[in-house]
Amino acid sequence: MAISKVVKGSAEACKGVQSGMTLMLGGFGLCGIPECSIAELVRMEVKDLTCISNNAGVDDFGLGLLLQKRQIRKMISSYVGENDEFERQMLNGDLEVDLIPQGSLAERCRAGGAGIPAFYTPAGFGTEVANGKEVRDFNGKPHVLESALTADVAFVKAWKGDKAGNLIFKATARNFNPMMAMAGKITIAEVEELLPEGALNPNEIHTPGIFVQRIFQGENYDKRIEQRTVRPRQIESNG
Amino acid sequence: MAISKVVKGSAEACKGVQSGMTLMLGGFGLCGIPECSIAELVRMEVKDLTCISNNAGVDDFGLGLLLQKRQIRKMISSYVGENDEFERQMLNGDLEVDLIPQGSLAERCRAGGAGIPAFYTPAGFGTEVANGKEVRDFNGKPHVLESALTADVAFVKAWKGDKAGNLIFKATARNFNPMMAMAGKITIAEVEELLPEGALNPNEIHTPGIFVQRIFQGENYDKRIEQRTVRPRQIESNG
Amino acid sequence: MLDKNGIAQRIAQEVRDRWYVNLGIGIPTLVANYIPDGMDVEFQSENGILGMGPFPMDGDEDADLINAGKQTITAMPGAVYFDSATSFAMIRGQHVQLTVLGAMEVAQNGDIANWKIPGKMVKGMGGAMDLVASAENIIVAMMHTNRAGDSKLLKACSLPLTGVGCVKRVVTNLAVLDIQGGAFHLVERAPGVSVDEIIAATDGTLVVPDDVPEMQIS
Amino acid sequence: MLDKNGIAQRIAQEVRDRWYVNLGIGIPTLVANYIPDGMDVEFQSENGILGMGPFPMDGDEDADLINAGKQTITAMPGAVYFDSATSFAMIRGQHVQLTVLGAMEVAQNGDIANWKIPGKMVKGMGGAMDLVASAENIIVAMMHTNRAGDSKLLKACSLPLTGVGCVKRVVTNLAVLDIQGGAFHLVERAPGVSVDEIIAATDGTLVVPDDVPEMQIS
Repeated sequence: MAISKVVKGSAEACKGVQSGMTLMLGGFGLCGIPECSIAELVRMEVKDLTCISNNAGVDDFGLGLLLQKRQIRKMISSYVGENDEFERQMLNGDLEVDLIPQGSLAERCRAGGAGIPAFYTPAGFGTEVANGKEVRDFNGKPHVLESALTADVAFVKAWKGDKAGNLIFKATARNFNPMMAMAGKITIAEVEELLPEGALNPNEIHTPGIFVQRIFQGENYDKRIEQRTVRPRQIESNG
Repeated sequence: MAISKVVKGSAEACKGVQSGMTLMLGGFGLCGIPECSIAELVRMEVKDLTCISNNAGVDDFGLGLLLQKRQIRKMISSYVGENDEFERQMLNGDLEVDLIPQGSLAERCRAGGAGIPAFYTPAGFGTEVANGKEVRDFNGKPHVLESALTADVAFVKAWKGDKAGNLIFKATARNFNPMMAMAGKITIAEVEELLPEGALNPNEIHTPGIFVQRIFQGENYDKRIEQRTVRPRQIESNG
Repeated sequence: MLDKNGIAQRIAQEVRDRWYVNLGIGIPTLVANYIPDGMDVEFQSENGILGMGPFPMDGDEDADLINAGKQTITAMPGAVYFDSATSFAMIRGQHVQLTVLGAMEVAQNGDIANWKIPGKMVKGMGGAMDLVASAENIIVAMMHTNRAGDSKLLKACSLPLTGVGCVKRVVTNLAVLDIQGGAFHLVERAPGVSVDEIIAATDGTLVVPDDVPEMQIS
Repeated sequence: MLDKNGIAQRIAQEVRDRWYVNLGIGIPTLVANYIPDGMDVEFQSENGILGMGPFPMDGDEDADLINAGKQTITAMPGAVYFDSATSFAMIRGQHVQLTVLGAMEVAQNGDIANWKIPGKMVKGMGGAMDLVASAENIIVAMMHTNRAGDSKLLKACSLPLTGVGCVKRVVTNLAVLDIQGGAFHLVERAPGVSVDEIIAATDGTLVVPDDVPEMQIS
C-alpha cells in the first residue's frame, strides 16, 4: 500500500505551522497559488513569517492577505510589482525584501530539494544581486555562486492529487509548485481534485508523492485572474 | 505553426555525426536506449567516439555493438558490469573509461542543458572520484564540485513524439533521456510513435520540443530484456 | 517616428524562421502580432509555456493559462507546459534564440537597467536578469527618451543594473542602433526622423555612418 | 547462521511504517519479501520508479519497466515514474529514509567499498556513491567473510572507497553490528552462532557487550 498523506482539510494540514517560520508558496502571480492554505494562515494569525514566493499577490488576494494583516516579516521573491501594500511596507522599512532573479529562485528551490547546496549561474553577475557572492569564470564567462533554499513548510497547489501525494498541475499553474514541493521539510499540497490510490497514470505525474507530506482537498477555489486579456468574439466579415 | 523537427529516418537524422565526436545516449541498461540510432552509427562506421551513457550495453546489443567494432575511444558511465567486451578493452587499455556516480552523471547532464556550469554534491567525497576536484563544506558536510556535461550530439529514445519534437517516455524507459535531450548541441530523438502536431496533451509532455533538433519514427524495435525476472503463473489454492 | 506597434513591427523583422523567442512585457509582447505568415516561430513565456498563442476569445479565458505578464493567453497546437526550473533551463541553457525586452536605460557598453529605481520603485527583476545574462541575442525595445524627455541611451546607466555588456541591438521610436566597441552605432532611422533628431536624443556616444537608411516598415 | 534470505528478513525488522526505502542489488532486493502486512512502505529504484512491486507474472514482463538491477518488475497502485535527475534529487535530498546495499568491505570507521577491484574488476559505482553520501540511514547487507574466508569487516578498507564514514549498521550471516566511535559494536548474534565465532570472523575492532542477544527471526 502506498503511504497515505491525506489529511482532512486546511486546518489539519497546517497544524504545527508557527510564527517565525520560513514558508514557501507556489504560484506565479495569482496562478497556481495555494489559496486554501493562505486562508488558513490568515485564520491562524501566525506572524513574523519569511515567505519565499515568486510574487507577493495583489492587495486583496494571495499573499496580499497575509501582508494586510502584517503577518510577513520578510519576502524572498523575484517580482512584486502588482501589490501596492507590499511597496508601501517595503519602502517604509516594515518589510524586509530579498529580490532575486526568477531563474535563480526556481533553481535554488530545486537545489534545496535535491541536496545540492550551491551552484553557479550567470544571472545577476555585475548587479547588486551578486553583492557578497563568489564569482567565478567558466568557459570565459563570469558566474555567481547561488545557494540552495529550503523551507520549514512548503505550500503547493495542484489540479489533481492522489492519496500517495502524487500531483498533477494544470497548464501554467505548475510554475514554482514542483520545486517548492521538493524543498519543504514539510510539504502541504492542496488539490482541486483528490483521487484514490492508483487513479493517476504513473507516467503523467509531475510531483512524486515522496515530496509531499500532507495532501487535502481544497474548497471554494476563487482562481482569480490578474489580467483578463481577451479577443472580442465577433463574426469576421470576408472582405 | 510549431517548428517541425521531423526527418525521414535514422540516416537523415544522423547526418553530420562524425568521428571524434562526443555523444550522449539515453537509456538505463538496455531500457530506453536509442536502438535505431545506434544501428545507424554502426553503419556509418564513425570512430574515436566519446560516449556518455549510464551503461555500456551488453556484448551484442546497445553500445556493445559499437564496442565490438571498436568505434568508441572513451566511455563516460556509472555502471558497466554487464559487458565483458567492455571490461576486456578497458583492462587492455584500449578503451578510456571515466566512471562517475549515477546521480552526478544525471545532474551533470541536466546542468549542461540548463546553463549551470558547475554544482556541489556530496557524492564521491573521499573517493577517487573526487581526485583533483574542489571540495567545500556546506552545512558542515564536505561536497565535491562537479562540472556540466554537454555533447556534440545527444541520442534519445521516446515512446511518443510529435512534429514539434515534444516527447513522452514510457515507464522506466525515461531514465537519462530527458537530461541528455537538454544537453546535446544537436539532439536526435527516435520514437516508437510519431504523431502530428497537437496530438500530445501539452500537460503530459516530459521533454519539450525546444530541446530536440531532429525527430524520426524508429523501426523494428527489439527492446531486449536484460534480466527477465517473473513469477510463475499458477493457480493459487485457497488454504 | 514610430509608435509602440511600429517598434514591434520593426523588431519582428529581426526574427528568423525556426526560432524560439521570449518576449518581455509591454512593447515586446506586440512583436508576436507582426511575424510573417508561413514563418515558424514559437514563443516561450518564462512562467512555463512554449507555443504561446493569442489572447483567448472573450469567455474562454482560463485562470490556469497565463503568460509572464499575468495575461490570459491560449496555447497553440504543439504547445507544452513545464515548471519554472525547466523554463529557465531553456533560457540559461541558450535554447531560446532571441530575447526581446524593455528597458529604463541602456548604456553604450551594453549594460541595461530595468528593474529598480532606488527609494521609489521596486518591482523586482522577474526573469530579466536570467534572460539578459544568458541570451545570445538580446534586442531592447523602448522609447528613445523618457517622459521627462531625457535620453535613455546613456554613456553609463545611472540605475541599478539588470545585466552587464549584454545588449547588442536597440530599437526605439526613433532608430535602430547597434552596440559595439563601447558606442551606439546608428543603423536605421525611423520614417520621417532625421539623423540630427537622433543625435539630439542620444546621450551616449553615437557613431553615425555616412548613409543612414530609413526603416522599411510596410 | 543466516542465509541470504535470513539476512534480508532481519533487515526487514529495521524498516518502519511510512518509510521510502531504496534496496540495492543482491541480498537487499530480498528485503521487500519480508515487510510485514499492513506496514506502508514504498520502494524506490534509482532508475526511476517509486512504488515498485514484485516481479511480473510470466508473460507480463515489459522491457520498459525494470529496476536498477535491470530486472523486470511491476508497479504498485500509486506508483510514479520519473527521470534519473529527479530520482537522485530524492536520494541526495534525503527524501528516502533507508538505503540497504551490499559491500565488498566495511571498515570500523564506517567506510564502505563495493565498486572496484583495481586491475581485476571494474563494474562501476552506479548509484551507490550518491546513496551512501546522502542517506541518513544506511544498512549494509553482506556475508561476514568473503569466499576465501577473510573478514569483510576491517580496520580499514583495502579497496577503493565508495563512501567515507557513512555506514551505521551491518547485518551479516553471523551478526548485527553497529558502527560507532571507530569500532564495530556487536548487537545481535545470528541463531546458533557464538560470540567467539563472530570475534574470529571480524578483522576490525569489535566491542562485545556482556550480553549479546540472539536475533529473533520467525
